[in-house]
Amino acid sequence: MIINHPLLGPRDSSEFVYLGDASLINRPDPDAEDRAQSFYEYGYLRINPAGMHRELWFHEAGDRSWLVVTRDTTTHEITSVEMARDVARAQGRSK
Amino acid sequence: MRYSGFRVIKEALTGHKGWTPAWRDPEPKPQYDIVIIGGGGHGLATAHYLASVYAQANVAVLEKGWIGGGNVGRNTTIIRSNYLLDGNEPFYEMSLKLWEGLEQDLNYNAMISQRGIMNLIHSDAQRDAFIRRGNAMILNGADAEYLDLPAIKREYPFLNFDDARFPIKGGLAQRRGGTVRHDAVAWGYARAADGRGVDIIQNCEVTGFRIENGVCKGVETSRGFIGAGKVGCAVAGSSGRLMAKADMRLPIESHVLQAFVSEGLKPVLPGVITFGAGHFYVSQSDKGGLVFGGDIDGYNSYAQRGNLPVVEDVCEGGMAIMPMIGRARLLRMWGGIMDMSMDGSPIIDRTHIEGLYFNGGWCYGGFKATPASGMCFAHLLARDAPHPNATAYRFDRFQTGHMIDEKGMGNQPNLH
Amino acid sequence: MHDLTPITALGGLAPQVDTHGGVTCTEVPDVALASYAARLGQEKLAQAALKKVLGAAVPDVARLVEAELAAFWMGPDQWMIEAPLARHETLAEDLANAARGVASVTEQTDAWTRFDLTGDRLETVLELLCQMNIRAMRAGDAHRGSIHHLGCFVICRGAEHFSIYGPRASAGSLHHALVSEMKSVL
Amino acid sequence: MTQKNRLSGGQIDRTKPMKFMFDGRFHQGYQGDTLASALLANNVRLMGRSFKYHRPRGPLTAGSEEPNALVELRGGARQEPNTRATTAELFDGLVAKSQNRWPSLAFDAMAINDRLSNFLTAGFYYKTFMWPKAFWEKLYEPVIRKAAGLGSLSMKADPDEYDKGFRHCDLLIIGAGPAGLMAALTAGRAGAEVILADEDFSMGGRLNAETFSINNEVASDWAAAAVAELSSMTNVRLMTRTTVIGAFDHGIYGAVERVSDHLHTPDAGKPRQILWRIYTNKTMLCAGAIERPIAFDNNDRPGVMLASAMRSYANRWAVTPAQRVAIFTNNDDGHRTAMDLHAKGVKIAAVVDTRPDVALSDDYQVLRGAQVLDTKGRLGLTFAEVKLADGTERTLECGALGVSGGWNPNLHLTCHQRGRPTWDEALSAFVPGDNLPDGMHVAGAANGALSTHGALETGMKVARQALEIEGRAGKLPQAEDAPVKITPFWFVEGTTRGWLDQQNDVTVKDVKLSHQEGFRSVEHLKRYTTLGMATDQGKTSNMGGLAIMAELAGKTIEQTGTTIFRPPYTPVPIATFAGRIKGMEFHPTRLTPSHYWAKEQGAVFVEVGNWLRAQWFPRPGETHWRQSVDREVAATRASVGVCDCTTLGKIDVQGTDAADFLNKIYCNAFAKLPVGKTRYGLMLREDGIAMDDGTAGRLAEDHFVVTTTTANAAKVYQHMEFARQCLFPDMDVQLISTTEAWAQYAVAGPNSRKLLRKIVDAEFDISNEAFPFMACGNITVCGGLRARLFRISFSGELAFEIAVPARYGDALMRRLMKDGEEFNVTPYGTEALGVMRIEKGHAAGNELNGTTTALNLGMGRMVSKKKDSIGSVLSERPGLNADDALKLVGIKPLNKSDKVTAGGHLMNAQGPVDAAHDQGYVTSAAFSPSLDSMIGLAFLKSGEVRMGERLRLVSPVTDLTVEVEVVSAHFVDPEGERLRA
Repeated sequence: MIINHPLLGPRDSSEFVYLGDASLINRPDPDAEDRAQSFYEYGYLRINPAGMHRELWFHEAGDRSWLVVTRDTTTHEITSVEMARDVARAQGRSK
Repeated sequence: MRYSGFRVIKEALTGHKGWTPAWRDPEPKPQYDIVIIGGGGHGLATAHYLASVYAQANVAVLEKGWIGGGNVGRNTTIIRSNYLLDGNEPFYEMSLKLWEGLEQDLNYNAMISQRGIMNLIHSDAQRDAFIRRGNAMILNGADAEYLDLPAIKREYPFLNFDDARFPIKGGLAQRRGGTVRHDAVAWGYARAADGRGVDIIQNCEVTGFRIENGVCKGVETSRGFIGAGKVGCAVAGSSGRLMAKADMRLPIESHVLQAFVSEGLKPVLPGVITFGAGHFYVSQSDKGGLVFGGDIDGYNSYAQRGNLPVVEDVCEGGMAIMPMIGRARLLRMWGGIMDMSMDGSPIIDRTHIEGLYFNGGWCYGGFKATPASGMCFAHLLARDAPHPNATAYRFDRFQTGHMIDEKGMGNQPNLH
Repeated sequence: MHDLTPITALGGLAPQVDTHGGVTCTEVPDVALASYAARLGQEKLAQAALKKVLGAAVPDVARLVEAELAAFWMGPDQWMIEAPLARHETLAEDLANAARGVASVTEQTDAWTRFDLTGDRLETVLELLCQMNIRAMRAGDAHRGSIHHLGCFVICRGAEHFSIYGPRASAGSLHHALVSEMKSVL
Repeated sequence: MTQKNRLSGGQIDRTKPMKFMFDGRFHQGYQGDTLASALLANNVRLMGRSFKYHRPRGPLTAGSEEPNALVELRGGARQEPNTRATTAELFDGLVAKSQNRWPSLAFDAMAINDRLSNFLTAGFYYKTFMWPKAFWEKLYEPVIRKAAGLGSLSMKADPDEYDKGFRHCDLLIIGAGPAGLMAALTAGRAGAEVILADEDFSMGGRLNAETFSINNEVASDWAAAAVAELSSMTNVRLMTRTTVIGAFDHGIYGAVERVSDHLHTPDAGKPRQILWRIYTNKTMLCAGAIERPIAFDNNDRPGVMLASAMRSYANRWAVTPAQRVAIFTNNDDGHRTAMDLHAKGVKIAAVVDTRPDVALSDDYQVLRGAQVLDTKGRLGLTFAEVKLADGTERTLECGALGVSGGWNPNLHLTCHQRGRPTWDEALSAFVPGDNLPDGMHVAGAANGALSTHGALETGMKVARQALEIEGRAGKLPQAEDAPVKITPFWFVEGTTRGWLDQQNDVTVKDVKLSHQEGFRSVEHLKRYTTLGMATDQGKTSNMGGLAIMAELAGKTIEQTGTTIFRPPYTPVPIATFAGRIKGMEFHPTRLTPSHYWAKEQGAVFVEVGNWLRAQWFPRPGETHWRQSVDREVAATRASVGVCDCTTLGKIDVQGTDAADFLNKIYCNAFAKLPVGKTRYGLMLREDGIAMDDGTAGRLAEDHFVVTTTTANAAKVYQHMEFARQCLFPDMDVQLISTTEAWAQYAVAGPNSRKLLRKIVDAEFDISNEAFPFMACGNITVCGGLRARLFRISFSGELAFEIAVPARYGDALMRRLMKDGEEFNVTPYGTEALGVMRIEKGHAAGNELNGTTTALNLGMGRMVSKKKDSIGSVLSERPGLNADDALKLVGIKPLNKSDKVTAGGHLMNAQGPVDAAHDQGYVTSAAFSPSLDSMIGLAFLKSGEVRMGERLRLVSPVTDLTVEVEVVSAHFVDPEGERLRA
């Protein structure tokens, strides 16, 4: 596969390491009352869609950026690639 | 119709007029006691054991396409019970014992060939881990044998002992491991179940569940509604897709696992061999093809096809450990959808919806588990209680912290 | 002045040179390296400080700039600085002083081994080594990729001059890969 | 050496005769021949045996779709089983032998199967061989295996080299026939980066096998001229002998270039083959079409071949398979073969055409509305039985029969991403569907344009479309434009043993039987009969099977559907996919800075990840590794030892939030660690399981150096980047690995400070007061070399770790050894390191096995409840905190001489020995010179409250049972006085 890196352009996916669903960015609040449940769901439950999937790839053999790739799991077509750090900030993550 | 050598001769002499279809092609009835979704190995095995062991005759198996078209028809045909953890080992050993009697049970030759499986060891830490595993196998009543280097050289003289980047230090063998003609497993179970009255309904896609105040009443299908007292789902790689119709999120990701076969060759390999320092395992089919594979591609996929990097990775492993296969030609590559669970072990359990049962998350273990999975799922469906050998395969184990993590990779499915 | 004698990444006292079919592969140990990463929120200041030290504009994504010092892009807001080996004792310190807290500097001199390929048929050699589009690379392009499973920087200094930085501990494997592919196609 | 069947003309070089051997007999051919054409020239039709019935076989085709003429090419370690004689280029000294026969090709004992074929129908083996149970492995299977298979491997390591390469282009053109050449000219002239690949050694495709003309010149000359123009373009790369094997995601194509297969052996250093990964924006599939046979009884005899193949042999290789030939066709193309061979003086027995209304010929007789019923000839065709339109039968004498059932567009690659072809009624063939791989276009015969004009026209048109080329199109060369005239005809009525899959011996009868038994989906048909599963993957056989299945099911062929074509297009040597990544190059090798020095010392090395580390340093007189290791341990504990620990991962963590960041990464607290101090840290995965451990030293307020275990360095770095970029994106933290930048040595033992005092420059005070346990800092050594010093200990002794730039590591080690002589300084390897850490009860890889928690490791209290850290929440799950949770303990055999095995399980002193009564397992074991006994670390249920208890250590797989006592994991200096000295 080819991942169109936002900074570097098209790169072979073999340069990347796959982690999984981009929901892994949304680490729950560790102080919340329901943290046991929310961390269980965060850690273990997946939508696992047959279709568009937002997922995390690490450019290990490249610039060491984490990317959020939107890819169709039935065709492997990739429709968007974002810097994970920007996505995380946009979703309100900070420190 | 009973199969036998005499039957083959008789038919040959009478123009093969007498052979009848291996299974009927019935119209779905409006209501069954138990409906099983998925005409793969596990679904068909479940139906067979429901009918033959648990006296459930009013059973249907619904298959979206043609039976045996999923992972049971596209795997690398290996059977073994060389597992480490108590949650797994008794289950897989039960499976191996069922394999050993399967052909007589089904009156179908699935070419079960117990020519052994050998896990090669390349480091001291690996040796410690494999000895622990071998002990766990024996303590669970399975067979295991530790081989030192001279023994490996005797049995596998063609391995790379001269310029191996990761020298072979020994191996853990399970002599009762081996291979099976995978398609025959689906056909054999289908034929046997059909013979006991199970309806096997092909080209019947489940489009939804009919759930009324928390109780599953049946399934909507491409051939209309089919009512059921209980619905069992055994759709492996399609688990996520199917259970979403019941609004369930699973501790499972679907990944693509590629497998490969070479051109036919005169006998080369004594059994199954797995390379401990790379991603490569191989056996030779009765037809002579080297059947081999490695790791999953590593990304979520329902496409049933993979890409070059993993093909190369697998062949690199093969050349590293047995360079004599270099001039054998890879004939065909294909992909299956692996239902990779969060700890690498399966789930056979009730769901929170009454009357809806789930069997999945098999990762790489699906084919070898087929008989035990069928038996345990049949037990759960018939008795509403887990089979003694499958008590650990619960949905809630991730919540309670009772993971069954053979590889110690944690909640990252593509590492299991 | 200390009295310890260094060895090259290939284990020699002098750099190794291999020539085959008009292409020369030269081990280049006499480079000092330090990484320079902008502190969060200080990106502009960090670039300004680096610009001063370089005596040129900071290199863009996947680019190399050669001025008083040389620098190539490593990742977002991160660069590798090349200097003559004589400066290796103080390069990181000097850069840190220049940055005054707007950048994090890390000594990298011996984290890497460098091989320079020179000659007129480098494309035919390099296309057997790395996935990147060698044909499209122009002077000043600096890409990170893998060569025979080794993470490397491939830097084009001119049509007939490429530099390859690989992990120092694997210098032998990298060298073997380069030379055997030279022999394979030339 | 006669070449009885050699004709005039052709594209062979008669000035370059070549001698070759087949089954022990010498023959002669010419440069430009294939093995098959050369054998036919020498009147050899019998080249192989079929898979199941061992029927005699000759070539069916003249290309890579060949199912029959498979041989073992070359000998010794280079033996290549199942090589297609139809594509193997002839070279002087070529040696080939037939395969899958015994004792000889002409007399094959296994041909008995053919006599028994009525018993060995499709799937017969599923119905028998079940009794008695034990007989399968012992009797039936070995016999079946021996009979099965085709060629054999040499069982020797492949001596050749292989390469991998990567190329990028705007347009990849697959196939250099008329369509491909025209497309390449169009795109090349427009300046695009073009790669034109063809599996043949000479470009031109069918143009090299036909007699018609283009622009009034011979077609093959036009092709040669086109190739000449293309090779003059710098933006066009021509790749001959290159098969595009697969269409993968996003415009990545696999291609195999056979660099040296046409040579006796590859030149020194040169590869046999190259696996190319081609990255392209657009692709044009111009792979042509493949002719299909017609099934009739005994249509598999040597001499029966595709009419197009017969024509190729005659026109390109100037060879006829026999002096007298016949043709069986259902379309006009079959007549071309008759005309061409007649023109070359070959006697045409007759053209048998199933169509009643075709034109007659003055040159040879045409039997209209006729069919071939059967053939004769034991090892080669002698007669063909023909049924005429009026129902009468006639026998034709012929040594070869050309069969033409029409053409199938070669759409293999259009299906690699699960695209499905669609049915074209006019051609009565499948053509590419609309769901092609992204960026792929199809032109020429592959897309159903079966005339030369159609190929040239679509080649140009599609190239212009694909690349969006503006402006006027160039002039199209003049060429024949014969319409396709075909009446579908798949098999002769009443046929039983009419072969569909000639390699796997699948006949019409087998298809009928599988239908009768309910195997009616095409996939079931394929799997039950093995139709299309041979080495040609059904390129010539699938359509016939589908047609019969359709008829039986009363469906159209389109409704019946097709099986999926999967990569590779033709089989590829496994070695080609591996390239140079094999043997010692399987993984890169990482050498430590002291490697060359250690080698001089005669160290024994061990692979740790990709590193090579010194395992121990044998001394003269030491005959067993234990002697060396025991000595190294004793010497270190008694005085001072040095160990290269460079391999431990080192990550530089800087930034104003570096401390807070480490607080998240480690389960224990780091925020308050003072500058100049080091602390042990335990890292959890988010699931609460221990991931890695190491130390973090604080060099400045905003600067830490984190160490990881050797094995997990890359994984930890990735994990930290994930936390930095995805979880805490606003933390000011910068990370970079410095593992290889520093040569780092552990200097351990009571005299370690004394030794270092001689190395570390005087201005640095390393006394216990100034540089206490867990201190760290920047220093200089040997007169000004920058270095780092950490006072940490893995051995439990007074110890330091000293780091200098890697290039000085070798010199520093030599200096330590020299300056240490007075203390009898001893280098120690990973074994002694392991012994000492076990004696000290330090957890390592065997304990951090991915399933253990801080609690299991006895560090439960380290998991700070005061702060959030990765893994802290899920580590609280009940299953991970059971009352009888496994705890790390030490074990000692009651009998000092007893062995302790890592991997052994612990059982109570009494009671049954089985899984149900498992108490835990031993993770690490070693002989402890300090205790003069083997010792072990183990995870034991409720271990912390079972000190002093006696247990049984059992290891049935290594046949061991010993009595052990549970003790503290800290065997040596439990109070830690030594390391604080």
